This record gives sequence, structure tokens and C-alpha cells, in this order.
Amino acid sequence: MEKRMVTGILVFSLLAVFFFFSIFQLHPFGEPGQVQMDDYIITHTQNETGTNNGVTSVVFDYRGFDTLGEATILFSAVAGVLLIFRRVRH
Amino acid sequence: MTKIVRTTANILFPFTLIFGLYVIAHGHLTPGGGFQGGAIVASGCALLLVAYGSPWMFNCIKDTRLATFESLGAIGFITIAFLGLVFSAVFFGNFLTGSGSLFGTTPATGSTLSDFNTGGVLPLMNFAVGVKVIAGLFVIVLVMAYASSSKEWD
Amino acid sequence: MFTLESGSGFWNPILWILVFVIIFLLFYGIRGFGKSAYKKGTEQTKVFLSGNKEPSPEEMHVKASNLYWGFTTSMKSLYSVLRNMHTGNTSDYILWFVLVLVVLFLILGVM
Amino acid sequence: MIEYLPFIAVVAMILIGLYAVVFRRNLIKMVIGISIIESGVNLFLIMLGYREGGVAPIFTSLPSGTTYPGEMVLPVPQALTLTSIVIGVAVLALMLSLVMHIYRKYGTLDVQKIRRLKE
Amino acid sequence: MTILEALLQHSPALIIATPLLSAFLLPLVSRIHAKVRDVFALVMLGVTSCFVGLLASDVLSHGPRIYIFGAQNLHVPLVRILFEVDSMGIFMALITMMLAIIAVIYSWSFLHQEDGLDKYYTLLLLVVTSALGMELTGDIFNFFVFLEISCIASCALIAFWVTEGEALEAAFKYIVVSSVGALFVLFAIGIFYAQYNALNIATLAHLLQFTFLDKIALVILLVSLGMKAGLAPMHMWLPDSYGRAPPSIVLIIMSATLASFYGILRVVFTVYGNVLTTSLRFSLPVHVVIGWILIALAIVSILIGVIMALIQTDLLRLIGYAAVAEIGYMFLAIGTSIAALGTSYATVALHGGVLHILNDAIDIGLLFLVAGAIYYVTKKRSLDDISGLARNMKFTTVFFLIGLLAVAGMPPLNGFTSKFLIYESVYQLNPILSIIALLGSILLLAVFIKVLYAAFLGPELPELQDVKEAPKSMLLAMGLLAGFAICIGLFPNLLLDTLVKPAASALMDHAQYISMVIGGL
Repeated sequence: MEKRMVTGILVFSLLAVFFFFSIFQLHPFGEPGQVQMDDYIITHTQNETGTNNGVTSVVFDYRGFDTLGEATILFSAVAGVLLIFRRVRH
Repeated sequence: MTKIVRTTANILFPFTLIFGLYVIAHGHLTPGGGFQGGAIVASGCALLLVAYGSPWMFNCIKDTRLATFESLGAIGFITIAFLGLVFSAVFFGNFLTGSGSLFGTTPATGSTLSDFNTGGVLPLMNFAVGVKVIAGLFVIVLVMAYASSSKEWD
Repeated sequence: MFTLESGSGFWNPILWILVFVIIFLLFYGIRGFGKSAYKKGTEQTKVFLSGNKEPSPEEMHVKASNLYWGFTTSMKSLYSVLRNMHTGNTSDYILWFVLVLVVLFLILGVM
Repeated sequence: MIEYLPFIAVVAMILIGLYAVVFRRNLIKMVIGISIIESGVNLFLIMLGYREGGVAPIFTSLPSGTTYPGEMVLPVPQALTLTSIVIGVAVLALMLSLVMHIYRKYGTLDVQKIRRLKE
Repeated sequence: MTILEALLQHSPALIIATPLLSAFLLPLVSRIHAKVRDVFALVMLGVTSCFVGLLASDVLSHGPRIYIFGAQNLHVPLVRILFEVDSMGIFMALITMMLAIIAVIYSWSFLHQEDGLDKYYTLLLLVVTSALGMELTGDIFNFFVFLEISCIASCALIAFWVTEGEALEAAFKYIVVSSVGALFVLFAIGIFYAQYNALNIATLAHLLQFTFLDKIALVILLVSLGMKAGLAPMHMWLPDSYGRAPPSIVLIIMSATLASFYGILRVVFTVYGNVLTTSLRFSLPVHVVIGWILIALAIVSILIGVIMALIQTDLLRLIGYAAVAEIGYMFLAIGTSIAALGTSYATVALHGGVLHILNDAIDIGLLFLVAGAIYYVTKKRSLDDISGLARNMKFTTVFFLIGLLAVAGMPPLNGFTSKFLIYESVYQLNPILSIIALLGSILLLAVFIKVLYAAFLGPELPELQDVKEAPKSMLLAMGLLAGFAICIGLFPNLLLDTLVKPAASALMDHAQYISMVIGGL
């Protein structure tokens, strides 16, 4: 148990060090680096998808297939919960 | 639960329902959409569940019926995608935009007032996803609550 | 169609099967030279354990956990390490994941 | 340094969640840990899309004088986060129902005792 | 445009949409009759495999295909999700459909007196959909979505026998492990998005410079997908899940596992394809480092898998450890082909690895089906309690012998054809590696000889006097897999030339994958 604790602390500290190194390579908060895809969406959402809501246009039109997968995930979760809580014949 | 809680739930439930349906219906104009509004309505149903207890709710509405409703929502969603394949020759095609018909008007670019009749197939998809999320989240909560309250679980 | 080339060598199943069949026929021919006085259902087919009666199936049954006893006992040290590694604990699975993650971070990070 | 503070929060949330998953012995606390990791990742995604002083990418009664796309936050990370949140809900529901059944079968929530499958 | 052309043009979407729609419809269909439900699931999978075959025949002859969701043609920037189907993806899709159809046929009589079967078939179709989506998609966030679908649906299926506490425990372990892995994958996707503001795989591969963040993302993707693929020392969830799920489900979970293995191939060969030859510190190229990392993990997988399999008494769990060893062989071949990038034997190693994906699916699947048949007739899991089954289960014994020889790499069965290529190519990289691989195969043979002796040979126990042969449909499923094993073993080049070599060249040729999207602008 002790060995596991020591290993965990060592590993977690190393992981924290690497993550902190990595996040300082990112663009600072509030100034995204390249924005060509999002600017295209913002400028074209009204005349391409006919909606005023950029996020909905992304969710249901530009990336609608992801939303289908998302609905599938909810569907599979419901099916799984109903499968786990089914009444098992004895 | 006590009578106070039940009365409060009775009063609050319609407002929650209306608010959730509003969020679903205006998903293409204001923040929100099918998932958010569906979650709101499902939370309202969960409020009733807490107030009245799961056995009562389970007698009112069966989980199989809710699951059927959820399947219907999912089928409606994928059917709209297939209609895009039929009418605009591409899966998930937005075939209603600019077609002047239902939800077919294209808003002017820039800041506009809210015109409900826009968005192409997006309001329909919002509706289908809303039905799906209401039924799905509520059936999850209902089944878990009923299973934990039934006798065989002690 | 049959020959499988691998740069340095090749493998041909048809050749292999041919050799197999030839060897089988050879042994079958040798078997033909044996005595043909064997009859089913007579004393010949009974089990003879120097006069003792045949033990029951439960007594004859060698359990699977006793197979390879020598191998497992000779490698007891290795198996103790591996058994300690395979704790059925869910947290340890994630700990192994984080451990490998950090090791690869070190390898690719210093490079 | 200060403009990197949100990312530091993300890393802290991910590490806290991993700590809960690895070192807490209660199954419910492990589930909470996974939810914390997921919230950290969602926070990371949503922060990638923020523009300094931007408004939501919604044109309905947009404040007049807003120059877009310059003054609007990016919509794609919000959509990805929406998807990720629903995924988190589904995973949470399934995990909690499994925990209920496990408590029913094993009579405990201690992860050290729920190890019939080992070696 | 004829009907066939239209179907071909839309087949990438229909391959996903058909099983998805049938999964949504199945709760309604199962209200009619149980038989209708079973036939419906099989027919829908058959229709899907028709689409897969149609697409495969086109992709193998005319090169990769692109399908854009919601738009007619590409335009920069790539805001929409698109499917990019090349030979490798379609090869994996064929494997998935084979496993799915055989699992459905097997389930007919294996689970006929269980209840909750409508949910069972729904989730089965959902896992198949997710595996197909992971294999065909060209968008990395879409890959994550399908990964999560496979996690959730597989977890629910592992817990199918809810009356056993061990099944619930295995399902909980599976979902904890796979959701943590999937969340880290999402973190890596966020890193990509933050740098390049793109989610399309080809665009990412086009824009990628090997910065520090890309190293972090590469490590996270490798480790998370490796954990999903059952790479040691993160393999411990795999014997638990495989050993406690219904054996017909194991085939489906295995298709999802192979799909995440395909994800590793896609990440290393395509996303990082441009930067594989850039040299790091100590003038070491990237591909050497990654290749040797994969080789080290693969050797650990092979050894741990076979050595732990040797002491198991639960038959299904034993085969699960053998599956870990087989995964190790795939990673060994892939690591060799990455470490020795550009040499002649790297291509041979890649051929062996890609062919071994199919062989692993066939061999381990066949053994699991045989173990399921034994469990079906005896209702016993432990090898200590069964003996002398060969007297009453002749066909099952023959199928087990075929699976034994195939998984141990014995000629002339399919396991040998891929392991032969792997040994020959790994030997040229480093002889010791191929010696270890051979040792692993020998130990696998020993493991399954033990199973053969304990389960099929030996005296006939009195409580097993009246066991019957497995039902027809189970025998049919096992016979199909055994037939595949023999055919691939006898005519390896038939498969190698038609499917495997195009798939391997499609993996190696990342420039074509990128230019299919970037060049089309």
C-alpha cells in the first residue's frame, strides 16, 4: 500500500509538471491563434444555414453528424440502463 | 413527501414545462436548443417524481412507453437526415433553407430581430432531439428511482 | 496464389500438405503389417491394471490447475510478481495508465 | 502568467479527478472523480474559443456596433462542449446504475473489496 | 446516374445510417415477435455488409472516396464532417461486419431463453455502428464520439448477465477505464484544435509541425487508444471483460477493440505521417523512438499474456489473456514497420500486422465461440470441473482443434501466415525480438494443449454423461470462422494481394490521404 502511495505521488507530480509545461505553449486565454474555421462559420451562418444562432448552426448543420452520434449515445445509455435494470426471470 | 412539497411541485411544474418547450422551440434563435430544453423539462418531471414518489409515477407512466417515445425521437432525427439525402442529394443536407416554405426564409445578415420562420430543418431537429432527451433523461431517472425504492433492493 | 513470399523466405501450404499426406500414407502402410487379430468387445479391449480394478473417473481426473505444475513452481518468483501486478483493483488500472503516460512523456519530452 | 490561469485550473481539475479515481476507495467518489476530469476537459474546450471581450455568436438582437467575426467568441468549441456534456451525462447514468447493482451484489462500495476478478 | 452509382456515392453515409436506423427501430420491431427481431437484426447487418462490399469494390479499384455530410463539395476551410474511406478503413469495416454477422447467428440459440434481448440486439447494432464509424471517419472529433458510443454500449453489454456480481464488476472496470481513456483523447483533440483550429484528420496531418504540444497529444493518443486496444501493462480490463461478457458479445467488443487499434494506426501513420522522419535530439528520427516504444510494449504484452494465460482455470478468462498476447503480436509488427520505416522488411512487417488483425479476429473469436458452447452445454466456467467432453461434442472438438492450431501459429492455418511474415521481418530488425515472439507462440500452444487435455480429453465425469452437442446455429457460426481460418491458411496470397497489400500501402501513403482533401480545394 505504501509503495502504491509513493508511486502515485511521484507519477502525479511528474504529470503535473508536464501538463504545466505544455499549457504555457498554448495561445494565451482570450487570444485564439488561428480562427479561420470559426470566422467562416460566423460570417456564413446566416446565409448558409438560415439561423441567427451560430452554435445551433454548428451543432445541427455543420457538425450535425456529431449530434446524431450524441443522440445515439443518449439512446445507448437509456438502452443500457433499461438492460441493467430489467427484471430477470428466475 | 409532504403536502407542501407536492403543492409547490404542482405549481412549479407547468412553468418548468413551458420554459423548457420555449427553449426547445427557439433553439435556432436564442441560446439553447433541443438538449438544453429537454433537460429542463426532464428536470421538471424529476421534480414531480421526487414529490410524489416513484411508485406513483411508475403507475402513471410505464418505462417502456417512455423508451418508445425516445426511439421515436431518434427515428425522427435520423429521418430528417434521410430527407436531406432525398431532397438535397446529401446526407444531413439542410433542404429547407432558402426554399421559402416552412422555416425557409433566410434572415438578413447582421443583427436582426428574431424571425421564427428561419433555420431550415434546424427547428425540426431541435424538436426531435427535444422529445428524445425528455423521454431519455426521464426514463433513466424513473427507472433508477423505482429500482432503488422497490422491495427487492434491501 | 499459394506461395507466400516474405522477402527472405517463402511458405507454400500445398507442399506442406503433400508431405503430410505422404507421411500419413507411409504410416498407414506400416500399420497394415500388424496383426489383425484385434476384436472389439472381448477381453482384449478391457483395461488391465495388473489385476487391480479400474478406478472411477473422479479418481482418474487430473484437474487443469495441476497441469504444468513443474513449470509454475519453477517460475514461482515470476508468478508472484505477476500476481501482485494483477490486483483486481480498478484504481490500479488507472494508475498503470497514468504511469505509462508519464513514462512516455519522459521519453518523448527529453527528446 | 495571469492569462494562463484558466489553463492552470484545467490541469488542476484533471489532476484532482485522477487523484479521486486512483486514491479514493469509494466507488461513488471514483465516479465523482471521473465527472471532475470531464468538467476539466470541457472547461479546456470552452476556453479555447474565447475572444477578448467577445459576445455570443448569436445575431438575434445583436448589440449594435458589434463587428463580427472580430468580436464574437468561436462557436465550434461550444458545440464540441455541448456534445461532450451529453456524453458525460450518459456515462454518469450508466456508471451510477452499475454502482447500485454492485452494492446490491457485494454489499460494499469499497473498491478494495470489489475484486473477485483478479490475476 | 443509375441507382447503383447513387448507392455507391452515398454508401459511406448509408453504412453508418442503416445499422443506426435499425438500432432505433429494433425496440419497436421486437414488440411484434422474437423471431422477427432476430431476423431483422441479421437482415439489416446483411444490408450494411452489402453496402460495405459495394464500397470496398470501388475503393480497391479507384482509390479513396470522400463523403461530405451536409454539402455537395469541399470548400476551404473544412467546417463540415467528412468521411474519408481508404483501403485500410474498408478492410477494418469488412472484419467488423464479419464478426457482427457471426455474433448474431451465434446469439440466436446461445441466448434464446434469456430476456432483455431487444436491448441486447439494439446495443449490439450500436457497437457495430460505432466500430464502423471509427474506421471510416475522417474527422477526429467524430472519431471520439464513436469511441464513446462503443464504450457505453459495450459496457452495457458486458453487464448483460446482471445476476452475476462479476459481470457487473467487469462492466464497471470497463467503463471507468474506457471513459478515462476517451476523456484524455478529447483532451488531445482540444490541443490539436487550439493549435491548428481544425478537426479534419487530413487538414491536421497537413498543418502539423512537431511542437511540444504535438508530442503531448501523440503520447496521450497512443496511451489512451492503446489502453482501449488492450496493450500491456494497461490490459487488465481485457480479461475481466472478455471473461465475463457473453461470448457472442466478445466478438462485438473485439471489433471495437480492433477499431481503436486502427485508431492508433491512423494517428501514427497519417496524422503524424509528415513528421515521422524529422529527427529529434541525439539525431534520432521520430519514427525510431515511437517504433521502439511500441515494440517494447508489444513484447511486454506477449509475455504477460501467455504467462498469465498458463495459470488460468477459467476458460473464457484464459482466452482473454491469449487475446492480449495476440494484440501484442499486432503491435510488434506495427512497431517494427514504424521503427524501420523505408526499408523493405518494414512493408513486410506491415503486411503481417494488417493480416494479423483479421487472423486475430478469426482465431480468438473461434476460441471464444467454442468456450461459449462449452459453457452453454455444461454451465461450468472452471476447467477443473469439466473433462472428457470430446465424447459427446465431436464438432466442437474439431473446431477447438482448428482454433488451437490457428492461434498457436501452426501451419497450414491462418495464424501461421501472418506470424510467418512477422517473424521474418522482425528477425531482420532484431533477432532477439523474433525469438521472443516464437517463444510466445510456443507458450500459446502449451496453454491451449492444456485446455484440450483438461476439457475435451480425459475421463468422462458422471455429471457430464448426458451433455449434448451445441445447437445448430452455434455450430454454423463456429464452422464459418473455422472455414475462414482454413481458407486463409491455404490461400494466403488471395487475401494478401486483394485486401492486405492495398491497405498497407494506403497506410504508408499518407500524402495521398492528405491530397484527397487538401488537393481537392
